[in-house]
Amino acid sequence: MNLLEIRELSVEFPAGEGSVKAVSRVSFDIREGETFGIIGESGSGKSVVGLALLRLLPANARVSGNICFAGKELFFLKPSELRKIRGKRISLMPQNPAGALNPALKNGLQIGEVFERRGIEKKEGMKKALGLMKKLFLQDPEKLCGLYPNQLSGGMRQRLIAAMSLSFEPELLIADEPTKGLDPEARAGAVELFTKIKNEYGKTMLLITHDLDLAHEVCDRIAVMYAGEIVELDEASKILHSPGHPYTKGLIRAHPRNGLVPLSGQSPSRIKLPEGCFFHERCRHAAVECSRRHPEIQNHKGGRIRCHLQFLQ
Amino acid sequence: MDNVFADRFRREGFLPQLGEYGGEFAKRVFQRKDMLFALAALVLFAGVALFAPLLSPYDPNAIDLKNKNLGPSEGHLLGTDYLGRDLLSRILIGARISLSIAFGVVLISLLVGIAAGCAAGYYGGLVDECISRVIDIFLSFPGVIFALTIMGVLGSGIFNLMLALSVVQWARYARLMRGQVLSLKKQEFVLSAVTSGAGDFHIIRRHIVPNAIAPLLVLATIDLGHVILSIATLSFLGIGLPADVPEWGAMLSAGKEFMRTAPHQTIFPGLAITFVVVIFSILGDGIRDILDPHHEGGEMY
Amino acid sequence: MPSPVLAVNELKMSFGAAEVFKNVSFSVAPGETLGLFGKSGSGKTTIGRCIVGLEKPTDGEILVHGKNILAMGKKEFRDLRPKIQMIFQHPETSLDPRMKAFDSLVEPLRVRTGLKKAELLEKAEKLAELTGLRPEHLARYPNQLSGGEIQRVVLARIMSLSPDFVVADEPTSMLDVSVQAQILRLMQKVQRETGVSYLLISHDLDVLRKVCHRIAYLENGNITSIEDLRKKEVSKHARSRK
Amino acid sequence: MRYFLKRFGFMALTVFAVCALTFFLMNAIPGGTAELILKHTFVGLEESATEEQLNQISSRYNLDDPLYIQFFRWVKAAVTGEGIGTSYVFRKPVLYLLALRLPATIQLAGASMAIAVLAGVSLGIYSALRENRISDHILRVATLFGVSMPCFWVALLLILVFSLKLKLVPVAGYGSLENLFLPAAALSLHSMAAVMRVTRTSMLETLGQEYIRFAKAKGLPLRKIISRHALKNAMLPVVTVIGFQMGNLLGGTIVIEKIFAWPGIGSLLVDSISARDLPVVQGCVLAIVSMFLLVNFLVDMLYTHLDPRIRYG
Repeated sequence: MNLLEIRELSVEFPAGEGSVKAVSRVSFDIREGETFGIIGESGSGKSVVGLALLRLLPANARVSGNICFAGKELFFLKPSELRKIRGKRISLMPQNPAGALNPALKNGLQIGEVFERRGIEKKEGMKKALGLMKKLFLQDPEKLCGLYPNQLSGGMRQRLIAAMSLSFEPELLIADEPTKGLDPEARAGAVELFTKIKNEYGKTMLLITHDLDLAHEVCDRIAVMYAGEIVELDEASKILHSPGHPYTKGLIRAHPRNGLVPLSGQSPSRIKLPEGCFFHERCRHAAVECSRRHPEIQNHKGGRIRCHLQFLQ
Repeated sequence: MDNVFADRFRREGFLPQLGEYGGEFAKRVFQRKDMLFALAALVLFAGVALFAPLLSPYDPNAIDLKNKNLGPSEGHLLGTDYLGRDLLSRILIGARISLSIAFGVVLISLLVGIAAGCAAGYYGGLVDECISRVIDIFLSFPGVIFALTIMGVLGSGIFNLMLALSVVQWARYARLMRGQVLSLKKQEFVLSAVTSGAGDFHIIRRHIVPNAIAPLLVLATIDLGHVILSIATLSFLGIGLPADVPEWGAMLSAGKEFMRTAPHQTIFPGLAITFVVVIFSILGDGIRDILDPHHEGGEMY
Repeated sequence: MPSPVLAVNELKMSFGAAEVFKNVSFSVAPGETLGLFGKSGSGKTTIGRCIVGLEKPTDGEILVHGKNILAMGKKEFRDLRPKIQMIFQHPETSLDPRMKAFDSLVEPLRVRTGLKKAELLEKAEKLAELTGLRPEHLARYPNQLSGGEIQRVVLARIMSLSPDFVVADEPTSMLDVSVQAQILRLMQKVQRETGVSYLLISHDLDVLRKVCHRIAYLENGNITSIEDLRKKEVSKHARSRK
Repeated sequence: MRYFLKRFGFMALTVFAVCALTFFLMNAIPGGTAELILKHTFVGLEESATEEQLNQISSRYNLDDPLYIQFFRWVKAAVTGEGIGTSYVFRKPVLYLLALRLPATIQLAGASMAIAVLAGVSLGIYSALRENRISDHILRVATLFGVSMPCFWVALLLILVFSLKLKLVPVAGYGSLENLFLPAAALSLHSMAAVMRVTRTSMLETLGQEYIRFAKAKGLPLRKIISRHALKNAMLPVVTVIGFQMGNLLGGTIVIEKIFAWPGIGSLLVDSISARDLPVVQGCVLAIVSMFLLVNFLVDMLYTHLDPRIRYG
């Protein structure tokens, strides 16, 4: 059963005379109860997908395509209906936990107010919040509630945000770059945290990350994005152990543990994308075909892949 | 509103980057109609100030007691004052005086402020401690009152007025510059200039000042308006310039005695002051918005 | 073992009562890469900055070619400076935003030598070739360059001084995985061609394992061990406590 | 506690430095102080004054001592509470004159500050919430003129309209509420516009923060988001500007008091400067600087109270 279906999602931002194609024709489904990962390097458009899901993009963005959540077309919803979905049925764990907490208010108030709207008594709400915080490895939650956000460490802030996001009891949790800017220890903590959320709550999750280790630990299925497109989509273990697309291969082999083999060149300009395959200039296997025709995404060995070569080989 | 997004997209390379600094800046200026308007008005005003002696229909100091306190008419477009002097001519000449004093004051305070701020921020330690204390003391004194006291000592006159106002203004530039230098000093490109063996003077001249100057220029633009207001205030109190110099504030002060019968003498000079200050406010805000995309300002019209 | 380019003896740093690190000792041979591993806040960046003279340690010795830079006169130190260079963590602030990449690249040469524009161009071309930069990159401002390109410019700029020793402070932690590999491999290539030594500071043990000859572990303000990856065995470094 | 000591120490140092500065500046005026006093004592008979009389005055006021000794004597008297000199013109203790005039200035400045803050903050918030609507545009143009019009001109226009044409309030005078109306309005306009501008900008900036987006995601009603999350943070820059505007207000009182014949310190200062009544100038400067420092001290306290990041840095 698919909880979320995205079809042909494109996002463009006007820039000078042209426009920046941040996301082009992205389609994927998220099944209920699974953890779906989008991995890609900076500028691949992965975060834009997450924001587009909740219609949180800036006003000048030109969005097209369909997003269907639990049978509802998100793009056709009225703002009032959208508000009912945001935060309650789909919640977004923001990229930067430091920015998502109000520096002038105590932590307790900020987590407690989540329950305010649902007609839950303040005391009972706090109890629930405290229980949740304890579950997410936050020690001594009562004391934390009396502190201000800037008195917490980065990892603690992230857990607090996670506790808040989960207390909405959303059907879908979107986590945008949860390990960005964290030091290795906090990163390990985050991996632990997401494994726990996945195992204990069984939530459907969309994990947007550049961190292959995190994706490997937590995700069931992974979509790899490059230059605004999905280039490969498959089971997590298959993608990370036997990738099919040359970009995915390069990305994985560039990881220090897998050999630190550099991928030559860099991602193309998003205003003027190259002819043919967006990756052909960096691809070691590039054939004549690759520089002429843009490949479509196709089924391949149970997954989906966007490459001419799979069929040439 | 969502500058958080804009910032992130810029960083991730979605948005176009600022190109060559000068060209891009000019382009942005021309995209904003409020700044275009202000720029045009400023050019007009500067032109008027430069060619005031040629443009003014009468000698601004020619006394004509037979035609005193006249309202606006064909002969005198803006009327005459209590000594029968042509108001339009006096306002035109007044533009010249106000603008030149204001530019002088801002230039002096800018230079002194940059020097003091650089010294305090770059060298730190005891130098910083001393300069910062002096800055604090100068800033703990309401500006106009300070200038007033100094003018009381020096006596009226254009040079004295410039001196008094510069003494008041420099500390704000120095404080701003110091803050800028302190944050720049920690940036990697300055550190790498240090490790590559460049001297202090080279680093200040090539790296610190060019990168620190933008907010000071914004302040300077807005300050031009403030200084013009201060000049007018002091002259209004009879302390700024000698009585026969046609200055807007002094004209207002003289005109207020005849407010019942000849209100134009108070209205027109005040309008002139407001107009100039509005121009500098728009320009200052506009420059800040263009230079600093994080600051949410928007057009001011 | 050849005489070390750099030797650090019993380096100690404290702010007031708070001790950041003490008993930090290691040495780096010519053409060698020493990794310095530590958690965030362990003071590893401060050690790097002390070595290039951006900060003054509370106590200890930093010997470059056997001479203690902390006991040097201003003049003598200034002459030595080009020999010890640093690459910083954040590419976005590593180049002056108001200077084109070319000007940033040749700035050290301009300051130290009286070379003419044509000679500078020639030098810049060689350095660009060494670091895999294309001429059009040099005509751009830093905000038109990607993080990886900036780190290349920084490396080229540093190599223009032909240093003996480079401190690289997390040079790739802000970069994407694929670019990180490019930059680290480039640094290795430059090392092979010029014989420069590196102190590579990182919190990513995988990276250090891949590119370093030896790794020093900084824990709780002490160097607890130095691992020689060429020997594939860990030799416990004697903790010298007085 | 140490902070307070340091702070008060610095305030004392500033007051001392400012007094020293004015003292030496005023004594640098060409023309001896003795002649000045003489002029005020024998009005119309200055010409007939003899050398002997001059000497007599000099020795009575100890004018023959070096300047620094005179200054030292003044400081000693001020610190021991003996008083801060006697006016040459009014032949009254300066403290007495200040006590007479201070209430009027405090009344005027206080009323103006209250108007500026109340109206400025509420209009600023209103303007921010209606960003880019018609009412916002009108208010922004109004603020632009508000900060650009000289306050004495505004005062004259107000007199012209409300006193001379409409005959609603008296032209000048002191004592009743209707006397306060025009001067307070004229004086507060500039600060009101400045406060409003900052409020609007800072409110908009706060509303763009990630924690506001997260609060929206929590499903809080807009009213609560503004009152609980936005307002406190948005007020920080406003508080700073209020302290800053106090200087502007005090500067403005000089002209406004002059125009409306308001018996405050401002007009006393201007008159004393023209008459070169050194002890009074000194006293006025002392009073104004102390007021300014005190207000800024209060503002800083308020700031610290509002921003937990400073309290628990």
